[in-house]
Amino acid sequence: MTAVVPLAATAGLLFAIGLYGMIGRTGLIHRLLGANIMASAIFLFLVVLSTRGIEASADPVPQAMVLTGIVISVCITAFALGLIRYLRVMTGEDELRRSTRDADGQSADD
Amino acid sequence: MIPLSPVFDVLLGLGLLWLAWRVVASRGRFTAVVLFMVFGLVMAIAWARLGAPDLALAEAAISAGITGALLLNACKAAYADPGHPQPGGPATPPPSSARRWLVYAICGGLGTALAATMAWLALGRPDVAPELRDAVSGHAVDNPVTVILLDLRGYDTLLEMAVLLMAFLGLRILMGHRDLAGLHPLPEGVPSMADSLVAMATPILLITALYLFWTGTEAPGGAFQAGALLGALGVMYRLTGRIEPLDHTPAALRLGLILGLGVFAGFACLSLIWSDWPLSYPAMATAGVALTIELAMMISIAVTLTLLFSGSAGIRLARAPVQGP
Amino acid sequence: MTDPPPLVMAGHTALLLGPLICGLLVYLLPWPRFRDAAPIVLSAGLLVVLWYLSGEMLGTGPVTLALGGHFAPLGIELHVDALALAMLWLTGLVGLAVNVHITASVNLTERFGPEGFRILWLVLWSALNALFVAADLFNIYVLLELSAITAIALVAVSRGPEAVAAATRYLFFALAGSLFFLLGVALVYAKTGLLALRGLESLQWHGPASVFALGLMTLGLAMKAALFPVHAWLPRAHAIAPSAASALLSALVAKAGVYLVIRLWSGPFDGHWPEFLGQSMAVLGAAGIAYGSIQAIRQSRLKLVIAYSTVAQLGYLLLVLPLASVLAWHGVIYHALSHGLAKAALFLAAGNVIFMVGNDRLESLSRGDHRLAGNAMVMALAGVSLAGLPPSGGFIGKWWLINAALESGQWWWALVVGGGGLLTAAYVFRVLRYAMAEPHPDDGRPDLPVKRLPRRMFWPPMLLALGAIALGFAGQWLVPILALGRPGNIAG
Amino acid sequence: MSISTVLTIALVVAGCAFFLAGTVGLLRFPDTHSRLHALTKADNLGLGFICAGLAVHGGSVTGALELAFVWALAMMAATVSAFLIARWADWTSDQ
Repeated sequence: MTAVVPLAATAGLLFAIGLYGMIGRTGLIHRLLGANIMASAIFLFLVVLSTRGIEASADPVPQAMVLTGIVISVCITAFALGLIRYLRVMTGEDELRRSTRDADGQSADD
Repeated sequence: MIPLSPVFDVLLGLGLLWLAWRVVASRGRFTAVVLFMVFGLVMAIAWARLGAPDLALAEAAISAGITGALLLNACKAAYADPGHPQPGGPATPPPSSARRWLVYAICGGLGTALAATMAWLALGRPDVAPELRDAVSGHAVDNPVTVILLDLRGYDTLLEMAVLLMAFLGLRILMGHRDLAGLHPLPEGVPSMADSLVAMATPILLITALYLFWTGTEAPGGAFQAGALLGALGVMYRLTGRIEPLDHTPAALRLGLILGLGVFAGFACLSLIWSDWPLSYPAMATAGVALTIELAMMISIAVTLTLLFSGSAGIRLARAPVQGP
Repeated sequence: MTDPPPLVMAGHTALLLGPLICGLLVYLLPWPRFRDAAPIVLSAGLLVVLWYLSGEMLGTGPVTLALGGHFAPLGIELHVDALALAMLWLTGLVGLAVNVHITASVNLTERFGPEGFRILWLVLWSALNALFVAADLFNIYVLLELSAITAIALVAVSRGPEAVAAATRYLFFALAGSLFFLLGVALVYAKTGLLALRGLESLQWHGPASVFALGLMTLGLAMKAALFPVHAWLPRAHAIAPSAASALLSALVAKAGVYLVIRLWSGPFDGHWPEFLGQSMAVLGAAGIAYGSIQAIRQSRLKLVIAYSTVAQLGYLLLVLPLASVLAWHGVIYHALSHGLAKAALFLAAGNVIFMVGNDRLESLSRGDHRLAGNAMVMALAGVSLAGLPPSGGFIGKWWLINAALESGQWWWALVVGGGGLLTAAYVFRVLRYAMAEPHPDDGRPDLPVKRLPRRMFWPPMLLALGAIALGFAGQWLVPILALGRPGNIAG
Repeated sequence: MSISTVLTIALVVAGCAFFLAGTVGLLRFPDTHSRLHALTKADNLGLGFICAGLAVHGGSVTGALELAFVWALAMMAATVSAFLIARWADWTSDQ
């Protein structure tokens, strides 16, 4: 299929763009979106792979991997958003401080 | 195939790249989130183009829809949450130019290498194992993706249900915090039009979800798509105030949350009775057992997604239903 | 392929799903007695199961199992060999200790019911057991996500800004790590059409794509395991988590990442990587040993010392890649076991210190109260094993590693192991010096009471530390088990 | 080229023209209300034309009914979301 090569190359570049969002930005929402773009890029590549499988129908294994992966990435995103929101309420910050100071908080044992 | 299609594919790829770049490079959170939802929809078009319409549906519903709703909710919460003192001075110094160039170099290099490798690998054709083809085509369940998800790689699906449950329980830890504003309905009560839309959409969504669930055994569809639709219905109910948040999780909700995982894990153990292996289906009743597990998973997915969006420990139907105009 | 006896399969099912189902029951039926007792009964039962499985494996050798009876390339396989068995034992022992410890130590009833903590940890336990026997790349990815999300939630259990910041940092590292891993899996599937490790082992597919995929997966796993250059999240996360959770995270979760690196490099990717890559991985390990130890010496809080020590101790495990001999293999398994026991004991003991005096600053250890003395004893025993002093499991592991390095002529790794031991001894004795110090005359204030420690909190770390020491006497006895299912590249 | 193909092309091109007009309006108009005005009307018509074109192209009655259903659902959703956006715009301008 003609769609295979351009979309596979797109997947590779998309992963890099997502990685830029994840390590090049400081805002946590942007970093999370970058991670989601990375995941989408991998899924796009897997969908591309599924087109070349069994002649008559698509290769079902990558498709099943994509379905599983989508649900997992939604779960992680939901959890991450909760953490980000809680962090903002507690510290008023939308990013992680790059401080070298050691954490001096207490853990929950006491 | 129409000769124009390579041009279309290249344009689609370029569009995806441009959207992704806009998402990560945009300044505001809200802009980035909206662009990300558009990105998800264009991605769904690309998947449909690649001959995977059911994946495209799942991407549009679960990834663009539910993730988008969660992200928008988080953006909105940024305004609603109480007191966020601006830290004195910038939290992190703007990255030095050396660091910025390092990031550009890493991403550029990795992107080039990946694009070349992926394009090259996608052209190759490894043999699909003949055993796999036989197992999929001779299975009691007709839809190949459902065969993989429920039987051949059912263990992954079981663990995926565990991830879903853990995401909620992880959030549940944070929910005790009193200052977190829940998801408030719109400021001055519920708009009547949205409410009537929900009333109208309820039967349509229910029927569609049941159809997707039922058809999953032979055609694209299944527990995840159906559960996501029901979850979307829950989100709409929550937005229009038909569902109220609770600060605890009632037993029935707890049961609903763990139902999918519990039924699947229980089945895995029970199957040791009729076979030597866990997770193997009884020869006589494969389709029936698969349908039962899918039903349990659909309920759990719907409940969990609604709770994840609601951002509360529990929910209940509102005592006094909102009246129409 | 011959089917294993049904009881073996049932035993493995219990290991994989037992904790998970127990967690679901505890979540559904949160009666205090039930939720405290069920996990303890379960962990005792699982130890019996492990005993049985180990005996069976001595007779049959490593076993390959398939869920649903679908062997590769159809379905998901499990593979159990000596390394996996050792990690299962470690998980079982630490799990029992933690289950007993949390009946007294984690008290979160106000906002977040203890059943929530239990189910998080019990599902994490299932995920760890499953990771150690996993033999399918995509299955490993799902398990990595499951263990990461539960581990992060366990860090977030200690509320407060520091905990949430640490959990968020952990989350982003874990997210990037699992995405890199998944990307590597996708490349492997694109090239070979296979996901099962056993299929990949028997396939000839050397080439740049395989090294690229291996690099991506290793990077991802390194982020999960906090190997040296990408370790930034670990010390804060492990120091801020409730101590029972820290014990699990340090002794098991971080180690699972290194475990998978070793699995991949010596299993399906054996022979794909040039020699210098193995050496450079070990160099990173050595850098981690140096960095983690020096940081541990500089910390002023007990839990941070122990957390940085984890960054250091994980580095030893990578030495097996260039050494690749029987002795090195045994040494690494032994090191993993004894480090896990000692580290769990140390974190639980640190939790006891916090329980008794209210904080874990090193100065607080010199309170001169006899109630702290027993706890200091636990730390001393665990520290002896950590530093590799005889007689202890840590000593045997390091001894074997040094001998392996000398045998293969790579004497510089022997120096790394020895030097790392000295640095470890430095931070262990620094902690003990505080614990043994005469209290400063101004510090023995009677208005700072030391709480009495329940026996349920004292004995679990004590027994773990004693176990780490006892491993030192069991070396010859365990060798036949350790020899089961060595990977092919390790000469017999 | 058959008559149905010509009809399909004509209808789809007309639909695209409406979409184009709606998008230009979205980009060029000054405030929320006029943008909504441009967008909803033009897009609903455009979608209608495209659905009609596809129905002619498909040539079956059930297909045409399904497309009509799609159009109706999209219009309902568009109506309500336009209303909500307009109300939100009013609410924020009042603040």
